[in-house]
Amino acid sequence: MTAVDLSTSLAGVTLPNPVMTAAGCAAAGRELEPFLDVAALGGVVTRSVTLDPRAGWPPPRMVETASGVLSGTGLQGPGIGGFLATELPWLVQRQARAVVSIAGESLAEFAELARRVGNSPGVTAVEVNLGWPEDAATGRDPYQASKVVNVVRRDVPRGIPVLAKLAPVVHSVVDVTRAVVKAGADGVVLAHTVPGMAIDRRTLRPALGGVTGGLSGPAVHALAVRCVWEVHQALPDVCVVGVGGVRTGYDALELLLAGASAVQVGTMIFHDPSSPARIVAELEAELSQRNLTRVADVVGRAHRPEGELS
Amino acid sequence: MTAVDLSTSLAGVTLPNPVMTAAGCAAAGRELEPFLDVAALGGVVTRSVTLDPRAGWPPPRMVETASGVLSGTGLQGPGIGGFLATELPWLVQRQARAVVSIAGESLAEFAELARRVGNSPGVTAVEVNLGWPEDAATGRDPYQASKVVNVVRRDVPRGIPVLAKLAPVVHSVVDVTRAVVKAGADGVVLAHTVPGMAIDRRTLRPALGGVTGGLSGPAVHALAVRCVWEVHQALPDVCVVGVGGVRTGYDALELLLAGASAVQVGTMIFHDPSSPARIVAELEAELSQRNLTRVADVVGRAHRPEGELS
Amino acid sequence: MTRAATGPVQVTGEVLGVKRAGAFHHLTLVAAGVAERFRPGTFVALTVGGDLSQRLLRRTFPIYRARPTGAYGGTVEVVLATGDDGSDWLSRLGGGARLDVLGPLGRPFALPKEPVTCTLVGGGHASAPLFGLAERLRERGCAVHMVLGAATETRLFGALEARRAAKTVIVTTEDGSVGMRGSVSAVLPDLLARTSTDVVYASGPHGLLHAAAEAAEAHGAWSQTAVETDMPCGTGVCQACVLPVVGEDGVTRMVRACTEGPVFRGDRVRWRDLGTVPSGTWGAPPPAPTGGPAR
Amino acid sequence: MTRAATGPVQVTGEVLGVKRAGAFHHLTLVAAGVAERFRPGTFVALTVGGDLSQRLLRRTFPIYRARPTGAYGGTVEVVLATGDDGSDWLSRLGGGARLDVLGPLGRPFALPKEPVTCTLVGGGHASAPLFGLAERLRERGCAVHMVLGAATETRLFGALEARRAAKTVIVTTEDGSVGMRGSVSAVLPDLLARTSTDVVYASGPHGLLHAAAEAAEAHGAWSQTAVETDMPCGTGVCQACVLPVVGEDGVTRMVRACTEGPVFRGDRVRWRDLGTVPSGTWGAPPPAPTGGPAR
Ligand SMILES: Cc1cc2nc3c(=O)[nH]c(=O)nc-3n(C[C@H](O)[C@H](O)[C@H](O)COP(=O)(O)OP(=O)(O)OC[C@H]3O[C@@H](n4cnc5c(N)ncnc54)[C@H](O)[C@@H]3O)c2cc1C
Ligand SMILES: Cc1cc2nc3c(=O)[nH]c(=O)nc-3n(C[C@H](O)[C@H](O)[C@H](O)COP(=O)(O)OP(=O)(O)OC[C@H]3O[C@@H](n4cnc5c(N)ncnc54)[C@H](O)[C@@H]3O)c2cc1C
Ligand SMILES: Cc1cc2nc3c(=O)[nH]c(=O)nc-3n(C[C@H](O)[C@H](O)[C@H](O)COP(=O)(O)O)c2cc1C
Ligand SMILES: Cc1cc2nc3c(=O)[nH]c(=O)nc-3n(C[C@H](O)[C@H](O)[C@H](O)COP(=O)(O)O)c2cc1C
Ligand code: FES
Ligand code: FES
Repeated sequence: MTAVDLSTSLAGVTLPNPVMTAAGCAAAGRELEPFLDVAALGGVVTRSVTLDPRAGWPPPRMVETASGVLSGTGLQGPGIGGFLATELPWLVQRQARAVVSIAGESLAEFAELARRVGNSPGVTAVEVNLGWPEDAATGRDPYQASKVVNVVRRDVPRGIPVLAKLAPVVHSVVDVTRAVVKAGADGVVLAHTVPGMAIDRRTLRPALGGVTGGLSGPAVHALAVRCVWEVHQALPDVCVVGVGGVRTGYDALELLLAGASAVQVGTMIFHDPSSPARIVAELEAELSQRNLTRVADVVGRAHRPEGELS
Repeated sequence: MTAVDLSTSLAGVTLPNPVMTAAGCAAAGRELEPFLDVAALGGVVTRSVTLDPRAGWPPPRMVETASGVLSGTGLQGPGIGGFLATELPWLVQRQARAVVSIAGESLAEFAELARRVGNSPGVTAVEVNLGWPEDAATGRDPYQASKVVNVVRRDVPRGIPVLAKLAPVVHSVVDVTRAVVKAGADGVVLAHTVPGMAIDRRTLRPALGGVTGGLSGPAVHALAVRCVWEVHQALPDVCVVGVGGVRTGYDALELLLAGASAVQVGTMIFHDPSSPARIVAELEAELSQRNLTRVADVVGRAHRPEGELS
Repeated sequence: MTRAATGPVQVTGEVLGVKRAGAFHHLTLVAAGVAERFRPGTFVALTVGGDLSQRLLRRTFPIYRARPTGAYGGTVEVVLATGDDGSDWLSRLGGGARLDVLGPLGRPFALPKEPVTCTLVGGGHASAPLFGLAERLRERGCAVHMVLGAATETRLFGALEARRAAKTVIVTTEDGSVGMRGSVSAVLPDLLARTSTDVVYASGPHGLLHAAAEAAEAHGAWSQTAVETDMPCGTGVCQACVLPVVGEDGVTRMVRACTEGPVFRGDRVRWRDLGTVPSGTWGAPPPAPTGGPAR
Repeated sequence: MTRAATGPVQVTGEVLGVKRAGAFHHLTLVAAGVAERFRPGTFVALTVGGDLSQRLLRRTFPIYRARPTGAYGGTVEVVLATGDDGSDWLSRLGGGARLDVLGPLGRPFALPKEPVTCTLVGGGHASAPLFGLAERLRERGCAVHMVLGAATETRLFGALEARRAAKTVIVTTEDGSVGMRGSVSAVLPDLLARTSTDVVYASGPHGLLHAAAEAAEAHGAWSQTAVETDMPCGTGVCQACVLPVVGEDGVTRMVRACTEGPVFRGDRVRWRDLGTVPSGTWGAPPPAPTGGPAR
């Protein structure tokens, strides 16, 4: 087996490997402790932290769909205070690379979240959740999205990348990326869940407490690959993190080949809490068996004509 | 078992049941003859007919995804001349309700297609494929979409409904629906495939000959339910046909409950060529076991408060 | 992968066999390490559908029996109801089939330190975890009484075994097909009084748990309730299994059934408000659901 | 559901057994009605993954043997290669497993009316359909010769059976592990000349089919080639299995391997242009792929 250098650059920050957990799918990392070593992952993205504590939507919050789930949790969480007091320090103490996802309801909230997260020690990157709230359409509209990124970037120290996480269901994910990068984003995370809905067999009413929800899991993987491909095609210098339906090492490789520098694993953690660690190992094997020695060499490789090596 | 009246109204035309085949997934119906009786379905939607014969994209044209397929055929077909000479007459002779899907590359092409289809005997409805071509974004942009519908409606005789088939990946499927209805559409078909992509394990290049393709099948069912729900919520008087991932009678019922008057079965025909007929029977059973006696009573029912009966 | 000597493990389990038990199925799995860590009230989360499954969520089942050693190594046993596609798939497995097992998960029933009198209340196949509990209680010198309820005889689980496990056994069925006609709530107040019960343990549908908690409260006993609810992940990461529970500070929080539960003090759960976020809950109200996925 | 006495049927098949055959697996199914309709070169399309499968596309296999009657009713046999998740799943099935079967599908090998001399060329497990063909040819008084090629011995299928089926049998392997070292194309011209072959039948990878068609052409024989290609539906509705084939009118069309094939006249297939839409094809060129799904 060929030895493989799994390290990758996340907008200038080096990660030991490109596999992270996805926002909202690993709580703040601690629950995975019995099943994997959080420090051995590329990074741990926290659930999206809000300014105030939130109780979230009423249940049901998740329904199973074909090769996916439909969910709407309403961002339940302890708020930034609780997060900084207990959750972040645990990640830092465990030597995980903490990527803090933030979700505000106004520009002022985003700014305050950015300031408080940015001032906390041990933060590897900040991810701005622009897929929420849907009604503000921040993740869909280039103008709204760039305003949010602008205030966040202002308050996060240089050296800590700010990543904008975008909705996949837009006219042009390229246009939104262009706008947020101009506003200061160091990279984009593609993509959030796809708005969907299910109806309960018994009540014949919406199955989720929040009526509609987000579709995620292997079902939507091809959509994530396409978003990454389009952005890398148009903006090859922008750092892209791919997320959506990663289940195996090959799924992760596919996103890298399409142009992602790192990938995130979300829904599959519900299926298999050790999957992020398994995917690191499988990715290494996928590269090794193809005699590919560096993750850096495969990023965007599917855009090159067949046979061309670098 | 309660007796069930499965008949439904497709923008004023009565269908014996609400289950049709989806465009491009049943060729022009004839191939299904060994497996089901086309006349026993609500309708047969033809593959999208173009003005000139088309050879389609180079293969590979389809890859398997989790609970779905990603495909791009490039509208291979005999053109309107061949279609009217052999394919439509076969459907008419078999007493199927033929819904003719048309795809033009310009307004003039759409107008000519509409005129020639509209003048042919035995056409139950015309479906306007606005999910193609993607680059013209006709199915996404309210203005473009309404211009196409306008020219088609002009040339199709009254009494033959014109249905506009829209892309699901838009800012607001409601806005596009509003625009096409204003332009004369008698109903909308929600929705087309979701743009996606896959990379081949061997070549590490795009797996499809057409690079990106459309994702369909049970994987995207929740997305179709959501599109139907949103449009019925905002525009309860508009006739909606639901399509996306229908695999069972309950999936069909879900779309009806969300607000569809009829449903289409696409990808599942590849899995099981008799599935449209099976789904008719399963839908009947789903209604009967809930003591629901008429399809007409369940259309949009999920919008009513729980317990409310009509 | 096991990282801690306590807490759950993730292992490949092998099916020893599936037997019918009335309307239910009784599944025995060889699963190294799970039985050793078992305490009554904990559960396992099993993958369903096989190698090419489209079903991503595990199915969770309270552990019925756990045997750390045996001819085949440590085994765990669970009881399945049919009706869900994943559980149905499990019920059709043959010996030798393999699945991924997580367990034991969740907080167990709290056990009394003194040899007190306990009444165990089970509904349908959810009575399964009560038998291991009865054993541990008897080991501690507790007196054990049992009430088993179900809609009808075939949906009763463990009535025979209960005779060995408990001093008093009362069976109720809603249709009167066996035991007393009616629900467990009709017999509980009298039983608790007659036996001078100190702790009520309950496992079953929400209505039964609520009734058991109220009967305990009225009688002045503690109650421990194992809450049945959908658990998409079982490990605490998805936040989908929440219910409103009142904390020591009197504040209601939406807590996870899988990690803070499945066993809760019966007087802490806001039974009437299940399925809602009651106003006044910590962090409530969120902005009203808008029809968009919110996270 | 069966609607026509000829043409394919859709039935629930039951696995009788799966046996190893070198690197391959040999699957026998009870499938009412399929064997009766079988003609050599036709294929079956099988569902994979079981009740909760995420794999929607059937896997298609040319029929190896078909027995209209037998102890268990009509059976069909196919040969599976591993490497694809669906075929792997099939290869692990035990007796009694059920799956949905469509078949026989596709156009069979055209059979000569006269008792001519035929050479059958197979590559790997794709030689499977040639044995039933050999039988029918012999019934018609044809002389049958056979060439079987593979990368290595374990990937050769039916070499033993070939001795019963054919007068001459030549085996080639690329690594020389058995038979002659090299590919079938090295031995074909000589064999066709030596046997005065009138018709060449071939089944295998595209390279082999191309070589067989060219050798036939050079020798002045007809050729019939069974094209191996992904067939998502197998029934002609999806248009994904197309290849460029020249019609009687000299015009190239993109035709479906599943319904117009899988057997084509070897001189009609544009072997060098497989995977493309050659310019000049009826209806070509479409607008260049734009990066958007087009339909
Ligand atoms: C403490 C406890 C006690 C329980 N007792 C038992 C028991 O002894 N035996 C038993 O069979 N079951 C028991 N359950 C329920 C079990 O965990 C599953 O929820 C149950 O098997 C699902 O089937 P259901 O018949 O309850 O129907 P539902 O829960 O209504 O399931 C129907 C549908 O819900 C969805 N679904 C199923 N499971 C989940 C899930 N985990 N997350 C999200 N969606 C899901 C599926 O789409 C399924 O089709 C218990 C659970 C707990 C935690
Ligand atoms: C005339 C003919 C002869 C053939 N000979 C045999 C035979 O005897 N035995 C045999 O095992 N196979 C045979 N095949 C191939 C067989 O039909 C399947 O294509 C094959 O089993 C798929 O596995 P593969 O190893 O060829 O890999 P590939 O075809 O490369 O399959 C790898 C991937 O392709 C995808 N895939 C697989 N099947 C399909 C499909 N039908 N449509 C779209 N995507 C798909 C899956 O995602 C899979 O993971 C033959 C086909 C035909 C029509
Ligand atoms: C239950 C659940 C909760 C989520 N919570 C968040 C969140 O808090 N913030 C966020 O940006 N994305 C959230 N997501 C989206 C995921 O991070 C990810 O973008 C999406 O699920 C697609 O990846 P996957 O298919 O690997 O799950 C959530 C997804 C799920 C399923
Ligand atoms: C192979 C294939 C070809 C298709 N061709 C067309 C087409 O010609 N015109 C069209 O409007 N939609 C076409 N569609 C889209 C389907 O009609 C349908 O909208 C979509 O597949 C979702 O439904 P499903 O999940 O039931 O397949 C095609 C889909 C597939 C998979
Ligand atoms: S089941 Fe996922 S948090 Fe409880
Ligand atoms: S396999 Fe679908 S048309 Fe041939």
